[in-house]
Amino acid sequence: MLAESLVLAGVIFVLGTLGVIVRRNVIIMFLCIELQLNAVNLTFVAFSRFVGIEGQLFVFFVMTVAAAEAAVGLALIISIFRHYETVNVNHFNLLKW
Amino acid sequence: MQAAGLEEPQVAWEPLLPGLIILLPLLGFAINGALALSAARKSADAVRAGGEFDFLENGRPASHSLPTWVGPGVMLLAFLLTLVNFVGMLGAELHEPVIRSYWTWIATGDLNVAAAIQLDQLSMIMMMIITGVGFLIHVFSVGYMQDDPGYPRYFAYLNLFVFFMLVLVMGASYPIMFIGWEGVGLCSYLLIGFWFSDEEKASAGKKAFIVNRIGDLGFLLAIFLLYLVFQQVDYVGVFGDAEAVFVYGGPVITTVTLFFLLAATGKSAQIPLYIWLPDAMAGPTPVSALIHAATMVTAGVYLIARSSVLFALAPLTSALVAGIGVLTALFAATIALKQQDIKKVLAYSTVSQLGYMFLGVGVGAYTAGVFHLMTHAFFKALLFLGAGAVIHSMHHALHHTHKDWDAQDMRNMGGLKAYMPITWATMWLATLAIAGIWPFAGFFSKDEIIWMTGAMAGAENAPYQGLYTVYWILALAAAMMTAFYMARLMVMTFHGENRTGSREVEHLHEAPKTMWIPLAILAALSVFGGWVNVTTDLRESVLGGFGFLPMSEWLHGWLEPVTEAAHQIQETHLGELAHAAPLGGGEVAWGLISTVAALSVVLVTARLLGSRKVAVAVEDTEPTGLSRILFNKWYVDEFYHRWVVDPILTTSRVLWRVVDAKIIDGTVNLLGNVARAAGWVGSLLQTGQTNTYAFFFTVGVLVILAMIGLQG
Amino acid sequence: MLNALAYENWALHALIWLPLLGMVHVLWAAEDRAKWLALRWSLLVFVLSVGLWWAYDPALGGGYQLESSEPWIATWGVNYALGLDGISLFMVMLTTFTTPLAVLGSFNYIKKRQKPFYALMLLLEVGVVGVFTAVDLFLFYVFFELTLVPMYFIIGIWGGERRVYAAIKFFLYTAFGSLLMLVGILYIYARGKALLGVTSFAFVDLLQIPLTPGEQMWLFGAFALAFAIKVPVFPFHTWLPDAHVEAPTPGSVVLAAVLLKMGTYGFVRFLLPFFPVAAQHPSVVTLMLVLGVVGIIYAAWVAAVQPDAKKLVAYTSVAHMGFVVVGIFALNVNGLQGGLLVMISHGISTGALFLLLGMLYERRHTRLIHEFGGIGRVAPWLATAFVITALTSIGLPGTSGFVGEFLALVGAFEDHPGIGIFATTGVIFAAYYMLPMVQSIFFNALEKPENQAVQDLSRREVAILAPMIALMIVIGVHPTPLLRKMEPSVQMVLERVYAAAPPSAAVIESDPDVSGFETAE
Amino acid sequence: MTEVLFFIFAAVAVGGAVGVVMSRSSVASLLFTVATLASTAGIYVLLEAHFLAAVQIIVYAGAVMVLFLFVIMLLNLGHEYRHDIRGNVALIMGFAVTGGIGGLLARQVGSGSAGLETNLGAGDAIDAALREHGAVGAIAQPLFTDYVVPFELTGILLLVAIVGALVLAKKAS
Repeated sequence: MLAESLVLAGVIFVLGTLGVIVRRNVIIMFLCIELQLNAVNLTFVAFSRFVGIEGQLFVFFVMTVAAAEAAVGLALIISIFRHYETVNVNHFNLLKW
Repeated sequence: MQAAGLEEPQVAWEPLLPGLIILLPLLGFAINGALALSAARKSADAVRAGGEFDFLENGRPASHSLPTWVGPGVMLLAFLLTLVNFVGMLGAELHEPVIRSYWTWIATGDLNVAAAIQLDQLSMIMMMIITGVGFLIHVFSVGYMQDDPGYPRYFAYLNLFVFFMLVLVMGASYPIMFIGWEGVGLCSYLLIGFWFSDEEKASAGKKAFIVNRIGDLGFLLAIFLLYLVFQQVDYVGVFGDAEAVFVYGGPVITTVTLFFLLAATGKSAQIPLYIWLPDAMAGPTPVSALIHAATMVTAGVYLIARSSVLFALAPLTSALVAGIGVLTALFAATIALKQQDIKKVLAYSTVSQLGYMFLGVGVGAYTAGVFHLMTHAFFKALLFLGAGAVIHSMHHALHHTHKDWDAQDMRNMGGLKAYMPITWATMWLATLAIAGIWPFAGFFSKDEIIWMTGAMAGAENAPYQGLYTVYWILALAAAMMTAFYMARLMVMTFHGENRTGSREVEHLHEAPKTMWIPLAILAALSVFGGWVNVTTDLRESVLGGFGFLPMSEWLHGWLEPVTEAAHQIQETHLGELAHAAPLGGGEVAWGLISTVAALSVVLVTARLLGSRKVAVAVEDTEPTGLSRILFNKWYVDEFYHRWVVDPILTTSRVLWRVVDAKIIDGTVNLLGNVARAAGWVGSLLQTGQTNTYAFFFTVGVLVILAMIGLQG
Repeated sequence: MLNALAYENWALHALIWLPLLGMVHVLWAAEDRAKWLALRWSLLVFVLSVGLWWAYDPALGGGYQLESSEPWIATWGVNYALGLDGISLFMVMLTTFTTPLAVLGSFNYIKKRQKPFYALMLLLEVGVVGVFTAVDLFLFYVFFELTLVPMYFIIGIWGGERRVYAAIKFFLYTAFGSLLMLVGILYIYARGKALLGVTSFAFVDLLQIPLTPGEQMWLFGAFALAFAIKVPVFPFHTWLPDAHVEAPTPGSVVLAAVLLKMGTYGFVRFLLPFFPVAAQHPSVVTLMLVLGVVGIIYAAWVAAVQPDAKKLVAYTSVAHMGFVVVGIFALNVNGLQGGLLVMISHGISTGALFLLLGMLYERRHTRLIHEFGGIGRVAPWLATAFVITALTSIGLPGTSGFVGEFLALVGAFEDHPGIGIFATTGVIFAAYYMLPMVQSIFFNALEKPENQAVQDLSRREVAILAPMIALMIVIGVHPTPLLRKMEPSVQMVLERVYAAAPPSAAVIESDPDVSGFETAE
Repeated sequence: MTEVLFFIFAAVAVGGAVGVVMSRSSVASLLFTVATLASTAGIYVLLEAHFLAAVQIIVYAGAVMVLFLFVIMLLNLGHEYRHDIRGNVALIMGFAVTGGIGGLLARQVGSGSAGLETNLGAGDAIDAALREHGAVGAIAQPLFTDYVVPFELTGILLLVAIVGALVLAKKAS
């Protein structure tokens, strides 16, 4: 079942990546990032079954970080939205100076 | 170089404080300069407050102010000191120059230039002229300038000028002479632009300086070339070795002398660089007398006389010197014929007379050249000072009634004889002298130059004989023109009816004592100054009163130690000079002819012009035909402007606007912009879109994965 | 007394570290005391540097004196090594002389952010003194680049309207050149390691490296470009007018008086002794001489039509540096001595000119020549000082300007008469650009009411100008002491050059009839 | 049975992921995410990571996703049905790149995973741990011994995140 899990993780990860690249809605991009994280978690879990419990520990930490990231990221989105009145990343182009 | 003093024991002569002669005017400059600076400070305050400052405003007469005593005072002391040394040298029969070295000015490698002065017969006679005439002009200036707010500044400049002029003639090497050479140019610049608030005058000073610098270029190059050949630049060394090093008429000596000639044409206002001198009349009139007639402009003649050995070795240059001289003499005389401004006439007359001096030194008659330099210093200084007195008087008269006529235009004068008798009388004496009428000073000096030109034309081995004959004829023609324009000047100024205006006439007055006493002294010198150098032939003829008049050939003997080397070279290479003029006849005959001719020109001119009615300047019509060309000075200034000044300016602008800004800086900025463009292309990847960044991020991941994956 | 103080041991270090200490002090102190502190520190440095005149003894030969060396980055062979010879002596003294005057000249000009300004001025002094005293190539390069930074900020912060453009142009242009030099330095270093096995940046060690002529040509090119931009030699000069026009007065003063000298100093210090074969290669010599002459004439012509007085003076700098280049590449004692003297004289006279223009600017807030007129009537002292300085600048005999130009031209004429003639025409064009400006500013009618209100020199300004004018005249009247101090070092450089003895040099030395003149028996 | 369940969960997870990327509305996307997360939790169970499965449901699919939902509601984005997928070029490039990654991953898995399970020991290690400590104990044992410092650091991280979120989301006064 390891191979199948890895394939599944790969598919979800690629779909998440695609979402980050093609979507403009910042929330959905965020969700896609969660998908990618999730895909990675899946590989960890799949391997931990054969290698050791540490894989699961790592997933635990990733989840914590994901939670923190979600909290801060969403706060940022709110903050940005207050400024631009939109969640369309096309309007957030301060990176281009 | 022959060691000085080994040949024959000289009579020991110790000059008395020669350095002090130079130092005195410098001291005067320091004191007057300090006074001028403090006065200028007060004057500036007054100007800012909207007024004017009068240096002598507190009612003190000029004679009680410090510059009055310091300025002429240092000159008197310098003159007395020079006189003492002159008398000492007279008794010493010196054959070698006396050199006093004070410190090493420039020393590096082989080059060693000492701050040294050289006393010999030539520098001594120049010093006598400079301090003597200079002193008289300083005294004259006290009267002339006393109303001017820049009174102390004027004397500071004048003292400084004398200082540099003394450096010029007393220096023992070419670089030291060059210090004086440029220094007098500087003072000339400052004094021409003395009234610097007037743009025309300030520009005239600038023009003088820049044109002189063209000549200075020649001087520098000549020094460089001499250094290259001799590894030394002092007179004793250069002249001592010159004959051994240079081939007679060789290319190097010709080049050196041509460079010197360029320098001389600049300083002495000869074709093609004479254009600054007429403009230089913008300065105060005593300045014109001192700098632009008696001393500075003769520096070129002094240079050639000083370098007589070199010029004697270069027959081509000598012929060119003479040619330039005689052409300038004639050319300037033609312009002087039609000028209306009294100072302009005198200016062109000066250029013309300087041409005679060049002719003299060009035909190898160095003594004659210096002789004419001396007599010219007397009578031309007198003429200028006389003109100054006239202008002074005219200016006062016009000023009183607020008439804005030109105080220098002869058409506005006439009949001044009645108001200014002393000026009138002394100026006539000078006129007769410059016209070359026996027995005045100019007769002897000019006659000798013309005679020597003729003699050169007939010399045994003289090159360019025909050329010298032409020179001789032209010189005679110019002499006749001199007689004409000077007589015209005198008649228009002093004779006929007065044209100044009835109310103004009442304010015309004779010059004050400080002004006319120098005139009188100079008049005496103009009359008798020529008697110091009369050849035996003349002395024993009717022109010398058959030997009864107190004349001598003293000057010739006096300068012999300086010029004998040159004369020997000439004798060796040219052979014996002719004893008759090109058309035949001896010196006495031609002397008689020329004096009679000149006298008749003067008389006829006086007769014709005296009765002619002259229109005042404002009512006069524009001249036509040849007069117009002469009045406009052959349009030479316009020519230079069109073909020299304007092209340089245009080129400069093009260089700036196109070459500098566009091409050179453009290239620099182009390189900068190329770098910037490359950066811009790179920045296109920088869209600011998160998606794009994510995309490239992913591409990066893909690449890395591909590298890992495809490897294994 | 100098001996008792062991002056020779610490003088050079003090000249480098004291301004740095002063900089810290200035930054530490209150804003309104900054200028006085900077003045005191720079004066202290100047007073200390005066002793160098006696400490350096030309009789001991032209080599380095007051030498000291401490390991800095030992593994690379970098030393903190200082030394002084006759060439650098006057450059150091010129620097320490100019800095207090520039500081004093900025009292009224610099109104905002005084503390950083004066701190940067002192830092600049550190860098420049370091450049002139370093005898380690690495250290030299560090100081050389260090001077860029303060100047960049001085122009960029306290400059005129286009200050940013000018500052960046100045920085990039000069940094570009010196980067090429860095490549050259590293190459020499590597060659030294490979050929001689020495890991050292010390001049003495690097001079031992037997570089092939081909290498010398390339390295000469890299170094020459760096220095030529700094000098600046035509056609690398366009940064200079921009920098000068935009720089504040004290910046211009230091730039003209000292920074430009780093380029010509580099010519003498590196190009000639390090790459002697390349330096006397006929085509290199011809190229440099021609560039020098073109600079003289071209810059003079361009200067003559400038409407902006400061730009005009900036172009005259290019012309003067042309004389220096001509003198140096004459490759004889007279020329080199003349070049060095022009450097000194130009430092003083052009520095003074910029100070004077700054004073005019403070009064009238314009630099356009036609805005002035008749200033001589309301500010006679200013006018007098300006005229004297201008005359020095155009090389009137009796002033320092003449002696240097004269020697440089003599030197050029000795071996290259054609070049000498063209270079000498510079004396005409000097008058042609300078006198019209003097006339338009100080002479002519006093028409504009703004000009009528112009004040004459204050005491502070007199205190700035008096020593400069005094030096111009003293050096002009009696330059021999300077020349004597420099001569042994100059001789050493030339010996080093001719020791390389290419065929052409042998011809020059063995042919007694150098000028090709016939000699009569 | 396990195989069947795995494929069901896998199908739901992939379908959810596609839904996340494709759906117009943010709320729909969010719900698709929840579906994916939940089915992943199911797979965790199949892989014997029971504690993580529970945490996934409670924390991830529950708390975090609710946080997202709150934000969507707060920003009032529910009604926005504008299709915000980028233009064709970007879409094709996105597909190309992600396809490339997918292809490479597939190639990797295909080539290297054949004997993977047998090589690794077919899950014996985890079975033993579960037997000894129980589902929670198995993960708690190393967490509170070997990994106690990172564990405490996560606490600090969360605290910082909370403070940061508050500061960022607070309305500018």
